[in-house]
Amino acid sequence: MKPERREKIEEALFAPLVAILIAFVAGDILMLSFNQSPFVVWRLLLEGSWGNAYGFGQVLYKATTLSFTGMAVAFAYRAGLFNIGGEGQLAAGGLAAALVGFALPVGFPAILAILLGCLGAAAAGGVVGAVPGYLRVRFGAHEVITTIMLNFVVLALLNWFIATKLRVPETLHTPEIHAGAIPRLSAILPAFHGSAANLSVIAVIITAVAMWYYMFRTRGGYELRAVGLQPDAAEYGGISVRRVLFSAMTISGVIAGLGGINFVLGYKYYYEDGFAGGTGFLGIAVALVGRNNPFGILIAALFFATLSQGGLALNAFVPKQMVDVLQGVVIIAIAASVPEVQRILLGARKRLVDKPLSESAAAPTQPPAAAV
Amino acid sequence: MTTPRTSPLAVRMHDISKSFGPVRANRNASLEVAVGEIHALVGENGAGKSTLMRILGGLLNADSGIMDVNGRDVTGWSTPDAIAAGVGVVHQHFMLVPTLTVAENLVLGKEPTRGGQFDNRRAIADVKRLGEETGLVIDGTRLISDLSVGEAQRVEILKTLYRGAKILVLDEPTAVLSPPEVKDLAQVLRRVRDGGGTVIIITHRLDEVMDLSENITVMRAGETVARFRTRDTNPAEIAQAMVGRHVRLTTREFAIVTETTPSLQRSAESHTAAADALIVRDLVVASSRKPHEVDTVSFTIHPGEIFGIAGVEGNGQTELIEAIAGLRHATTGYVGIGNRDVTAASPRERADLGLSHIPEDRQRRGLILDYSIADNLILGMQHRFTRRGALDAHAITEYARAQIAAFDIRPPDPLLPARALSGGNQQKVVVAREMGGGRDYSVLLASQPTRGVDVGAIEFIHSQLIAAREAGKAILLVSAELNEVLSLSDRVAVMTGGRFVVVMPAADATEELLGEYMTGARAAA
Amino acid sequence: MNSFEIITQILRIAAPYLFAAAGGVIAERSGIISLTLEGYMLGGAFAAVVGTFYTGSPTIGVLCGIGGGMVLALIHAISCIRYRADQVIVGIAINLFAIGITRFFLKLLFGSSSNSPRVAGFASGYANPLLWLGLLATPVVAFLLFRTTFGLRVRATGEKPEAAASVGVSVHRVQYTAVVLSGALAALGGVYLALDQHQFTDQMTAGRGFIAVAAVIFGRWSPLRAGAACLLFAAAETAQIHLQGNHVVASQFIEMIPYVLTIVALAGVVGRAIAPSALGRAET
Amino acid sequence: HIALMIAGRGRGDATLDHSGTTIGIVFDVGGRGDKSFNDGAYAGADSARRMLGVTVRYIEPGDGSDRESGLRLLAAEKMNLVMGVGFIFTDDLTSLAREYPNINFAGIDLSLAYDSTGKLIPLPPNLAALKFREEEGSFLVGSLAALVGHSRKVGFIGGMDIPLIHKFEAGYTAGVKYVCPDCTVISQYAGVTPDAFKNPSRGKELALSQYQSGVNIIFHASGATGQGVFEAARQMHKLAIGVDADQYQEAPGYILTSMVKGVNAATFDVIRRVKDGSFHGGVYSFGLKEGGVGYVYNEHNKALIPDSVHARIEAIKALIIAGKITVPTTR
Ligand SMILES: Nc1ncnc2c1ncn2[C@@H]1O[C@H](COP(=O)(O)OP(=O)(O)OP(=O)(O)O)[C@@H](O)[C@H]1O
Ligand SMILES: Nc1ncnc2c1ncn2[C@@H]1O[C@H](COP(=O)(O)OP(=O)(O)OP(=O)(O)O)[C@@H](O)[C@H]1O
Ligand SMILES: [Mg+2]
Ligand SMILES: [Mg+2]
Repeated sequence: MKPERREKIEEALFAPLVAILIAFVAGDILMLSFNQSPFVVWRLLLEGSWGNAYGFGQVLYKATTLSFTGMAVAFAYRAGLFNIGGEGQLAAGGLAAALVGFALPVGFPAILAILLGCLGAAAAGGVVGAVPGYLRVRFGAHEVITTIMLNFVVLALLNWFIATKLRVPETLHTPEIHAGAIPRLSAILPAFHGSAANLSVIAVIITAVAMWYYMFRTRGGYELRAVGLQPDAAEYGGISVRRVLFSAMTISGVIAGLGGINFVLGYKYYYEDGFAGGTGFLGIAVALVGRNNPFGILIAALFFATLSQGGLALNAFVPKQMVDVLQGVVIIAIAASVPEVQRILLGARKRLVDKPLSESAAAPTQPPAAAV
Repeated sequence: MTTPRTSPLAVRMHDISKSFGPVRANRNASLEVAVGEIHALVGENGAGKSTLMRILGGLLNADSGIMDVNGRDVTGWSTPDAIAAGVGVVHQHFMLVPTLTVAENLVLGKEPTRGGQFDNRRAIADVKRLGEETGLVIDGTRLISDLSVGEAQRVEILKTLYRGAKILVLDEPTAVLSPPEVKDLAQVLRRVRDGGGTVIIITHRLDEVMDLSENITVMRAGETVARFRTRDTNPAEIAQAMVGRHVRLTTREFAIVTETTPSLQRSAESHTAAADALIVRDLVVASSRKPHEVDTVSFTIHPGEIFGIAGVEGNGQTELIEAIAGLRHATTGYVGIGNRDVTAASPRERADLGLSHIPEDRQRRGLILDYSIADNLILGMQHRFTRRGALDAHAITEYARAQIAAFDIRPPDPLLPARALSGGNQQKVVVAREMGGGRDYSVLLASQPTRGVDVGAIEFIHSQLIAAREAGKAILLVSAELNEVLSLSDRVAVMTGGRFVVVMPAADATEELLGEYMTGARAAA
Repeated sequence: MNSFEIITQILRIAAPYLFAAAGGVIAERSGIISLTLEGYMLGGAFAAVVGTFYTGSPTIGVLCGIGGGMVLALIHAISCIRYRADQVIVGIAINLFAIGITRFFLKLLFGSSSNSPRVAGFASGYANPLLWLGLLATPVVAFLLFRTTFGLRVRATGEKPEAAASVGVSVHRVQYTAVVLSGALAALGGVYLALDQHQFTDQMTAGRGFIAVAAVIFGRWSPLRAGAACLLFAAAETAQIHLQGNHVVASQFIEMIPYVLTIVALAGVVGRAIAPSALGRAET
Repeated sequence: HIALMIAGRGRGDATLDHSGTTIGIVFDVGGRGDKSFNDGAYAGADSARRMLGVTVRYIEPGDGSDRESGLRLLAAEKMNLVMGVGFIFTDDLTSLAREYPNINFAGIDLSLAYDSTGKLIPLPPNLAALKFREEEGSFLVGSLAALVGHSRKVGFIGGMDIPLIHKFEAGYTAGVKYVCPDCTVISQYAGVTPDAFKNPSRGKELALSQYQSGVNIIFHASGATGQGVFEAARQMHKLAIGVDADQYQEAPGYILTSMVKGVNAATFDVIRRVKDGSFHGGVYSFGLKEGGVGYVYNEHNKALIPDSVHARIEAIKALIIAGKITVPTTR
């Protein structure tokens, strides 16, 4: 099915491009309102993000966390579940990773320590994800509410832990880990010196490949997507819908929790209260802009990270508020232009099919979709 | 397409074309319907009947062609235009809001108001008034979700009449009705006609066509290929026009049989000696509405036997089948496959023990519409196409190709999403999966296996069922079509109010007799 | 504090939830997901403060606030209805956009990253007309949904849009109206917060819009039940305020009360929630 | 869009003058306009700009990792002084100071690390920690609240429930008990996430319930949440005590006093030191003695504070400066 694949790619690329164009225009207007030259500002934004290794490293770092929360959202979404609890799961994962790193003795073999840290992060995120999964399956409690509520609960619990149990005085973070630090990218490529980018990016790529493979190539993925698309048919097909829902939510939490390693094991080497702030929500946007496809998510995460990092470089010239606005505009533009562009592409294709066959010149006055 | 005209035309559609992406649903189709007639529109699945009628009703716009209603050019009009001009469409899939009441559905879009508020009392009164006028009596305060299909059908017709429809279009209204309901409907339609209205009816049942209509238009592959005056034609001629090849009709005039169809005659040897394949004892099943939706039902089916259940829909058949399939929890009672107790088993376990199931609602249960044909063909068997956790894509595609060929699923592309298939072909996918070569089953639950499927496909599915019986399968058949139940089954039961009111050999049963049991005119023996 | 004061406090805390939940019910009943309530509230709060600041009249401020919410809602509606964008993505984006745009103009107009200047506003408690409006919001929406033609069409649209369309109801017009109305209502929740505070503060809605979404689902899309959920939530928050500061239980645990309560109630009492069946469905 | 770019070209002023002394400041979340320590730092830097002729560049970071990024950006531009506003910058400043030994760094509220024997771990020689002994100022306003309040109950409302804010609470409570041992202090916090610093509606509800339960004066240390406390004071005709800066203007007539932190003076001072070459790393601690913290007593609130009370507070202040009273830092 070659032509179909090409269409798919066209569609996947064209829509975001249109959206980015829209965002550009919106950005221009904003900048002009601040009496700044859009040209200079855009150039600064690009230079600050992709223009030098440090900036690019920061983009990678930010994209790493966003990819994890994005994939977490997408994983649940494919099963028809909406995980808004990414922030709490990420934070819990981060704390667990820090605790593992803190509990291990100094000099513990690095690879093993990192793996244990990842395991801890994944497990903690999984536990936090499992709770709404269980509540959904056992009591039918709507996961949108329970994940929103659990975010508050988990963040409060973590804050309590940091405030009362394990804290460096006068700060909101744990002591540094003894083992399990993930090497910085700069250890391999010195140009990245100073940036927070670290080898967690490998974990992201592994996770993305694994998720893609699971989702589209395994029986588990087949069953999970079936449940997401048509739970009644899935049940009929001998799939235990409850089991799938529960495990999807749990794995979603695992992925989000794993994201905690980026900050804790890769950047600061301790857990800091509030490090996850806002990433859960942005993860939803990343997942959906990336069309719930792991590789789409990686690209979407890079895009959002670029905006965020580039925005910092602009900070002296336009307020960071502008980047906040821009982010919203871009997401809306992408979300709105994707179906629209699809429709246009479809229409174009249809005309191609029709032309040689029908003599009638009457053009369709209305898209078929407008019927409802 | 030139029949002499006696009365003015209510509808004239000329050279209508309509495509959905690459699918050309209508190609230069034309239709002429005179005022005051009942006009039948027939054709195989996917012939483009529904599409043509949706264009007439303003739900779709034609890509090209012109359309007159009562002599006025209405090409490209919208639903409100159509309603205002007195065209009412009863769609194949009901256009009723299940969470609203009958009265609310009736008046939606043209609501009576009092002092700016919605006047519900008047809406209820309108239901009553219209009911008295037409004989379509129904309580306006009931929720649509509580209605039987026949009742919902009535509401649909009332809706069009409430809007003053003079031209009534019905898309397969009888597909889901029981014989008494069909009779009622026919009466209503005749009354509409006698009152000066015009009726266009789509149906796959040629006996109804013969019985009801004055004129017939036949569609094939998007085109209108023939037009008959009913009294000048016969079912064989119609069927031939529909499928475009020579066909032979069975004596019961309900199915078209080609030369290849295996005989409907039962094979001589009986299976009484064999042990029961499906055993159901004292089964009680609750639904969201009733605790005893299935009320203490017991029966057994032998290998090589078709056990048919007739009855007006909504009398517990759905719940019974779902409980046997493991999709619904049985309150009490016993379900056994062979000598295995499966009362508490999961659907997967039952499937592994040899249970196959053609569900009544293919779009909700039977298919994952966004999955490809191939992926749908392994639903429920996915664990058999798994190697070390991964799906064996090669094996799946090979298997799908074989099934597509064996069951003549069109278009024969295993990667096409099921959503893109016509209803008949969707049903074939389900049948292929449940009865096809990859399935090793001993018991088949076949629920409305031919609903909304065209004559060719009906014939095919029936032959599959008979072949399965010959191969020693035990089959539980539930169908709203009495003649289907009668002609295929060895024994029939009539189910009303969650109970079997009678079980008898099919040879002793007639439609009339079963009808009497179904309507309660005759009580349990 | 006596019980009267406690009830007053519950109502004060509930008012913004009630507005937002009322808006949420009506939008969701028309089939459009309301994850945007937070953004509408924030936009409404800001617009109200701006309007009041430049005119000196809180009444005009209220109107501006409603307008602000409606503009955001219109963006949401156009994206989801005209362009059939994913309602959840756009919802999240509207929230981000609302945070950004309010910050942006806060900086542009008032030169601050966190607060506006003090503006005129309403007296607090029962002297605040918005409190009364808030208490009326869910009953009014209940009336609208169940006693008017528009409400009937909204319910039909959210449940089965093709059925509504087949009888000539303009599904899109119904949805536009419902969403814009929900923007106005939710904005009033933000307006209440801002004018009660006489000031806009960056992100001052502090997640209240999401609580309102929870209340809508909790109330199973019935305006009155959603209203009850808001009151329950406000009561839990009040309890939390009064339990705080005793240093016996760590404040973090007291902080959790409303959230844990919701989860427990959802799991134990309310059970399965059944959404309008066309909710969030991208129409084709 | 292209047209816009061309039209806009050259009109921008996105270039910087790098001659003279350059100062870079990265703000904490909340940013400029918080009427608190960010504004204090801004005010100090701004007067340095005007009076000392230095060039200042500001960055308001978006999220956590942007703090380090912002500092690094400024360090890479070879600023003469790079400042972080808020304790949250501690680790970033410390590691960057090590990495850029030729650039001066300063951190407001920088937290200090101690080794296991309780000895201060020394800071890098190019890093200055500008510390404030908020508990001392809080002690004074606590005593003032107890003396003026005509009630056995006084209130405290904190933002996020964290040790930094506990310092305010501890000093305040000690100040209350010092002059009125059987007075009770009702202490409440607005939450456990950073949102708690910008939730004025919550602040107002907390304050209203405190006032209704008999509290007459509330001291807040809660950022923008405090705006709600002031609003409640206006509404109940009670008094509130501001924090960080003189917050009289936020609710004239309802602000008894403010516990001020000399962030602006400290910022100005450290910039001056960089300019005239007297900068050195280490801890700069600002308390009552150094005039780094204090309470407001001026023509606005004179009427609210009887002379005898003023005299008593001044006496307590002298005792603290003299070391006769030790003010606790933890509750
Ligand atoms: N909305 C649509 N999008 C794409 N294809 C469509 C759509 N509606 C109909 N089709 C296709 O158009 C063709 C004609 O469909 P139509 O529903 O008119 O057939 P029909 O004669 O009503 O068949 P049936 O007897 O099964 O009801 C079919 O191939 C169908 O798949
Ligand atoms: N978006 C779509 N893309 C492709 N095909 C579609 C689409 N929507 C509907 N169809 C097909 O168009 C056909 C027409 O729909 P319709 O409601 O008439 O069902 P049908 O084919 O008549 O089914 P049945 O007779 O079994 O009820 C359906 O078979 C369906 O498969
Ligand atoms: Mg059809
Ligand atoms: Mg059909």
